[in-house]
Amino acid sequence: MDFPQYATTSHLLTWIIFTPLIGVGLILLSLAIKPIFGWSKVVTDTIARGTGLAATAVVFLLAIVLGVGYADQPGELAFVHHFVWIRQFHIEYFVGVDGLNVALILLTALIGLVAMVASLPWGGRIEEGDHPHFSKRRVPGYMALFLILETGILGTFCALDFFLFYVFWELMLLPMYFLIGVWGAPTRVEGPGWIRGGPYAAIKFFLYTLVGSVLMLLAMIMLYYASGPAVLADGTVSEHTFNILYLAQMGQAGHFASAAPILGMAFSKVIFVGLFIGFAIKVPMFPLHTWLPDAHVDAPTPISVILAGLLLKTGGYGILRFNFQILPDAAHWAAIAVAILGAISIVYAAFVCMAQTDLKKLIAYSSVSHMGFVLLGAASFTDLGMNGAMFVMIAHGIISPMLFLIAGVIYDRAHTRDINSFGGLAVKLPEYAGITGLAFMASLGLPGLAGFVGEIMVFLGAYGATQTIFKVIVGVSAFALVITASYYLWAIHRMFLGQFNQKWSGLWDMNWRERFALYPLAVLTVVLGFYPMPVLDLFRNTLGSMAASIAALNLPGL
Amino acid sequence: MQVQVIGAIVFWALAILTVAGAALVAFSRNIVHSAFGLLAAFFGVAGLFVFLSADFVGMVQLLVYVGGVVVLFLFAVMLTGRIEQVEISNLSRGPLPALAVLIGTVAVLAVVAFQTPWGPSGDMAAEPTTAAIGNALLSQYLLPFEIASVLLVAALIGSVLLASRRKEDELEDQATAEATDQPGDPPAAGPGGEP
Amino acid sequence: MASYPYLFLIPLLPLLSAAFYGVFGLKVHRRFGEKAVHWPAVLLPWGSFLVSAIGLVTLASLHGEHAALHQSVWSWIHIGALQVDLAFLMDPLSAVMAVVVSLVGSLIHVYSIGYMKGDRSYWRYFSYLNLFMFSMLVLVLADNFLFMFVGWEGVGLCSYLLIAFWYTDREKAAAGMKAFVVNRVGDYGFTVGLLVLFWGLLGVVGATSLNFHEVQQLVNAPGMADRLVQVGLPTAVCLLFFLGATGKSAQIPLYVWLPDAMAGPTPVSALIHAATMVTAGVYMVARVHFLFALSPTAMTVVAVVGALTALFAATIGLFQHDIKKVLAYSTVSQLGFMFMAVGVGAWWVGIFHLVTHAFFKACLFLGSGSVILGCHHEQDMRRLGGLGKLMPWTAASYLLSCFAIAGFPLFSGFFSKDEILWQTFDSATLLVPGTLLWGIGAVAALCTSFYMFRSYYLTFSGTYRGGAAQQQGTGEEAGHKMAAAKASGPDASPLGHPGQGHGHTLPRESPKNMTIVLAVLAFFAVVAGFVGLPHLWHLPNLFEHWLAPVFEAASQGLANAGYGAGVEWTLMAISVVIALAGFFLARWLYRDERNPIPRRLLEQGSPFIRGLHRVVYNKYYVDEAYQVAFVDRATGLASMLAWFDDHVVDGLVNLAGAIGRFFGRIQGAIDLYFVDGLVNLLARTFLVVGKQFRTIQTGRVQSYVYGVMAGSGLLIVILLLVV
Amino acid sequence: MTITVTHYLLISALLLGFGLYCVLTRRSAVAVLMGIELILNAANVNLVAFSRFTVGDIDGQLFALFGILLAAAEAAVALAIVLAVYRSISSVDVDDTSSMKG
Repeated sequence: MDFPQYATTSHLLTWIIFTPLIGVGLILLSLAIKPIFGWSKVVTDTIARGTGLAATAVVFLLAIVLGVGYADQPGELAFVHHFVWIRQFHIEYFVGVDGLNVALILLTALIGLVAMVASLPWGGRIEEGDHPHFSKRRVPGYMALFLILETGILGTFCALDFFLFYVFWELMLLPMYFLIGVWGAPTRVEGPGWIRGGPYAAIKFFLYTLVGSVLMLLAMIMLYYASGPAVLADGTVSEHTFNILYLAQMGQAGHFASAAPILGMAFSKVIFVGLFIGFAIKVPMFPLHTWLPDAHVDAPTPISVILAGLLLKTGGYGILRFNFQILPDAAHWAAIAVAILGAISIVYAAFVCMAQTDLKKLIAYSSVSHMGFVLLGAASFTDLGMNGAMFVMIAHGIISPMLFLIAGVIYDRAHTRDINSFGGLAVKLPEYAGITGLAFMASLGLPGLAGFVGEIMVFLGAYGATQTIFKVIVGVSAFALVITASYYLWAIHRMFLGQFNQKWSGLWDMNWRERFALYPLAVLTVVLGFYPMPVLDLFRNTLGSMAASIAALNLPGL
Repeated sequence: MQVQVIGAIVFWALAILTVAGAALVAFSRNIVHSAFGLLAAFFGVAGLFVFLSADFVGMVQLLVYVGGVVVLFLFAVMLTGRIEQVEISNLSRGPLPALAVLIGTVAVLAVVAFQTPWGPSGDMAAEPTTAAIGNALLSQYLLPFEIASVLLVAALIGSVLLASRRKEDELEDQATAEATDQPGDPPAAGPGGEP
Repeated sequence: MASYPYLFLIPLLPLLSAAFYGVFGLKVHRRFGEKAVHWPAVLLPWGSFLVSAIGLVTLASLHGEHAALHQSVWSWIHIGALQVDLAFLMDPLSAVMAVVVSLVGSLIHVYSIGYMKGDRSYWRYFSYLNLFMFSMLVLVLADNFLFMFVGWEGVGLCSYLLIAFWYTDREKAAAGMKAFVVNRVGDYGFTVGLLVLFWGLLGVVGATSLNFHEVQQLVNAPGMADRLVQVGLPTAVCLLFFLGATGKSAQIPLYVWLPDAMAGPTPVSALIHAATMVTAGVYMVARVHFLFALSPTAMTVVAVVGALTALFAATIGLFQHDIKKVLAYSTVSQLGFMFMAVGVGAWWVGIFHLVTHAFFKACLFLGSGSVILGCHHEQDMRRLGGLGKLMPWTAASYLLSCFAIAGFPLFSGFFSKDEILWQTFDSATLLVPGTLLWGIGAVAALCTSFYMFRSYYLTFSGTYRGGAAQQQGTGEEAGHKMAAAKASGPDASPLGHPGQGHGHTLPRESPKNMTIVLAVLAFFAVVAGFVGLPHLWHLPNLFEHWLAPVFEAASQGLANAGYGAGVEWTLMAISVVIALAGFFLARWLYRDERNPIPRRLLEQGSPFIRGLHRVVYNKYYVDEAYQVAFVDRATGLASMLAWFDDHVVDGLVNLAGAIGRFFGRIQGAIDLYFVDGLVNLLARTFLVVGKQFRTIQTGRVQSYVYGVMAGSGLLIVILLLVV
Repeated sequence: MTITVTHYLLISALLLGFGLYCVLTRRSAVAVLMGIELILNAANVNLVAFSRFTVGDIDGQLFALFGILLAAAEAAVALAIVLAVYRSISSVDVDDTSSMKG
């Protein structure tokens, strides 16, 4: 097999990935020298916040440089940084940008900055008692974990070596666990035994995703040993390879389709299922989604933002990058199942949304619903469908952070998210009501806003899939349009409309911190709704050729 | 012949000196006598070393044991008891079992020494070994040598520390955990925030 | 297709205003007062009208079949087969629509200045209204389905926002929600139709597009139509699109939202729920007429649904007491007429009726709004009356519009409605006889004429019953209602203008800006019909001629029954008779309170009549049926699934966790009692043994040496014995 | 009469025996240490003797040197401990140092 050499062309990505870690170092340094200078908590908190903000801002700027630089060469592999890391196992440090990840990297930089802004100290009243506002508790630790999390996410998207990918993948887990567990909701004192007395949601998140990781690890190792010889960054020949691009090359040449079966089952199918479950948990896909509502309900606002805006995307990205690129034959085999599961996610979660009274839970389930579009579109193997899936990820990556910020705004003020307990809030909080309306409309796929572009592309793409059953699947899942509109409008109805509930006369409208976090996203939502081509241009060549090459394999379906 | 006879005489003399010194150590009721017996035994052993053409080891034996260790013992004896108190080294347990052990051990070892065919006598030349030992210590045995020196330093420090009189009341460790942070900054007033 | 670089201005101008007031409106309103809000907000739509009108004139100067103005702003979505631009198209059809929408819209903006005066959310109102103008103009000017969908949903959104404008009233807010959700059901059909069309074309024709003209070209390519019909594509697509149209245009089965939509401010009802938005379905059907033309099934469905809706809504309208409800059902009914027209292939007639309807129905609604404003938000016709003398302008314009809608000769409605009935009668394309539909339409027309004049007479003739009702015992309820309306605060209603006293003074005429608008609309309601004179009269039919480039090709494929001029004259005469009959019946019954028949009929009538009245008055209980059949089902399903999610799906997860914990416990127990137990046993053994041996363990080194020596001796003995 | 390795071994055995006896019978820690020194000397004699008679190189001597060295260190530390113990309990009797007895 002929292997193209991917030589190092730029260190920009490495800087992007590890800039947050530099921030972590600075924060730890400030803590270390705190006793020397006799700094108070205020000083270290300020340093930590400043460092966090600066690091995310630098990442954002670098990402803009990346995006601008990449816009000239869409579809190509660029900004490669490549060298051998652990020679014994043929593990390399290999990061690069291609059509699949560029948009997600930009999204990560943006949402990271937004979430950081949302982590700045909240201007409102400090809550008395033992559970002060998360933005004022153990700030250096929070910021350090936040930045580690950002590094993990960026690395996950950038990595082109499977092992490196896995390292970053796991790097995301632990900070998330602590951020949810420590800075999230206080420990529950009521409910079933397994909920009480511990960070139930954080543990659930951690264990659940760890199960997926374990499956992924196994699949990765099996894939590694099934891979053929390849070359390393320095040109030496390796017996096996972790290089994702080589793996994809082998997979598309049918290497894994013909590998020795495992326990009597076709090799590529077993690997596909292992990887898919690992990623589907992150997506999350019905029926593996129940960690998400709990995690969101417990997580502090910026962490919800990152969780919904970025972490879920790693799942979708993984499916595109690994399942579909490396194992096209198994992807063909599983396409209908994936699409059906996606459609179930869409409709089922939408119905569940209707019955929610907790605003955050509602939004969390709506995330499940919208991420179903990603699965549906990706599984169609059409140009439109796959591009649509990617665009849904981007759009959802912008809209769902808005939604969670919105939930945070009201929770910070009212200390409740019970939709039914509000009423007529639009009287008192007109600006908040307006931005909520915009976000809800964007999320329910109002044409002219970002959500619609992705959804219609997914529908168009999925409907055109070669398998006839896709038409039924699309017909069913399109019904979510109605349900989605119902639950969002009903939520607006219960929260903002009607007679003003005098109980909330103490509330006040948004402050500048919240505006800084929300307005850029709102503007982006509108702009992408009408002018999505710049974003689509970033990845449409890659996904288009991917869809074409998978479709060209002309393999039998399920 | 002559030399051999003289050698034998010297050997036996040294052997008797050694064994007698050891016996004195073992059986004397006075610990000071024991110390002097020890001195004799060490001296005898040193002579035996010389006789075994290990002149350097013999000199070291002389310097370290006779010159150092025995003096140390004498100091210890003097510091820990009164010399007049000869009963200080009373037999604590009946000597008979110990004697039995003594005889048994010696008997077994003697049988072994006599019955084992030790092979031909070594033909090591009776020449000074100092140079060879020096070479060996700085080449083949360099590491043990260094470790030994470290050990000696450690022993030195340790014994000084143990033997020196300790201050009765050391100051309490003042390194306590740094004073905990001030709880929170003053509450910022939120826009329109009223209770 | 001629390029025309100013088309984008038509929707953009209102959008600018909408965006500006959406963001800064509150501050501008508070700081600079209402004038600063309404001047730009009103002028910009007029700008749209101006550009549209110029476009219309420019278009008129072009000739040929492809006379159309086009502007592509930028590429919207270009992926694979989907090549969609943000592009505007002004062909004769959309030019008519754009001009009518921007004209009526601008007029209603002017009207709103007076109507909304003093409202706390004045800025919000104009922002929404401008946004609506933007959406509606996008809808009519879009050159492809997807961009049209932006406007399509946009008007739905604005409709929602404006119906729920006085959102502190939960019922009004709920009405808005209902409108949006019901529309969304229609959009489901539209979306799926889009998918079917897009891929169907690709499959059958080999190329595809979502652009109207390109789709038309593909369909009209030689031989393609037959192949498309063979696979049933036109029928499927058209029926799905029609589902969308029923949602937007309030046809059976999705009409239920429109009567509730009257909760919004009356100008909104006039603009959105009468003149423009609700006609979007008709426009859409006309837009894709070339597909409908290929499917008699779909056309039949459209025509039949239209006819049934026309009749159904008209009968409900007969007994409504709320003046706006009457008008709402009348709108539904008139929309039914339009669908009849486009269903039988007389697309230009449908559009014609759309235009005339836009004028007279807007005028009617605005007249009712004038009444409502004058009578302190009283909408119940039983407590109106005698307003003709008090509000002459309003009454006159209302009456003229009633003549128009009832189809009095030479009024605009006469030309359009009569043409519809004739075309229906004459149609032979449908699967049902056109005469049957004509019959239904004629009955509906009779009802229309009757209830419109009923509403006129109840409102404007006789004596004013509003103030008097306060003293009567029977008016108790009304008094409470009004008091409640006032108590709900300034935001709940635009009460409390300066000059509009709270006292129970007699109603007075509305301010000038409103009456002028009424007059203008009434004028159009009277004369608009003359652009579309019947062929029978051998006068030029400007309207048909104007739209001919759009519809000509498709209408050639349709069959006519071929009734002669005599039949047409007869039908026209029947129409006139119907209109007059309704008029006189209503006049006889309701001109003043003297005629006791209606009350007697209700009070003493047989149970059948009262039952019938109750059923019709309650709109055949359709809302309740929908509530049970769909809403309750959906919410029930939702809570069921939520329970399922919480207890089964998540339960499984927790079960897995619990199983893990259970095994953990078991292992813990094993660890504690078995593994650790062994260790403890060992330890205990040692302890016991050690206790015994402790006596040996003297702590004296010497003893140990004895032990060592004894052991060595033992070893030696063993060695000796073994060796 | 030639002096063979057996002679030295006998001397060594006697030294060991007396050392053992000393260790076993004495109550004074200092005396016990003396016995230990005798035992170490016995070992050294053996080493040097074997080096001279059966192996024929100087390795044995080197080991003896290290032995001496260890013995010296041991003596120094042990006697320091004895002194410390004496200071705290005013006795060097091995039977008296029982405060750490379990």
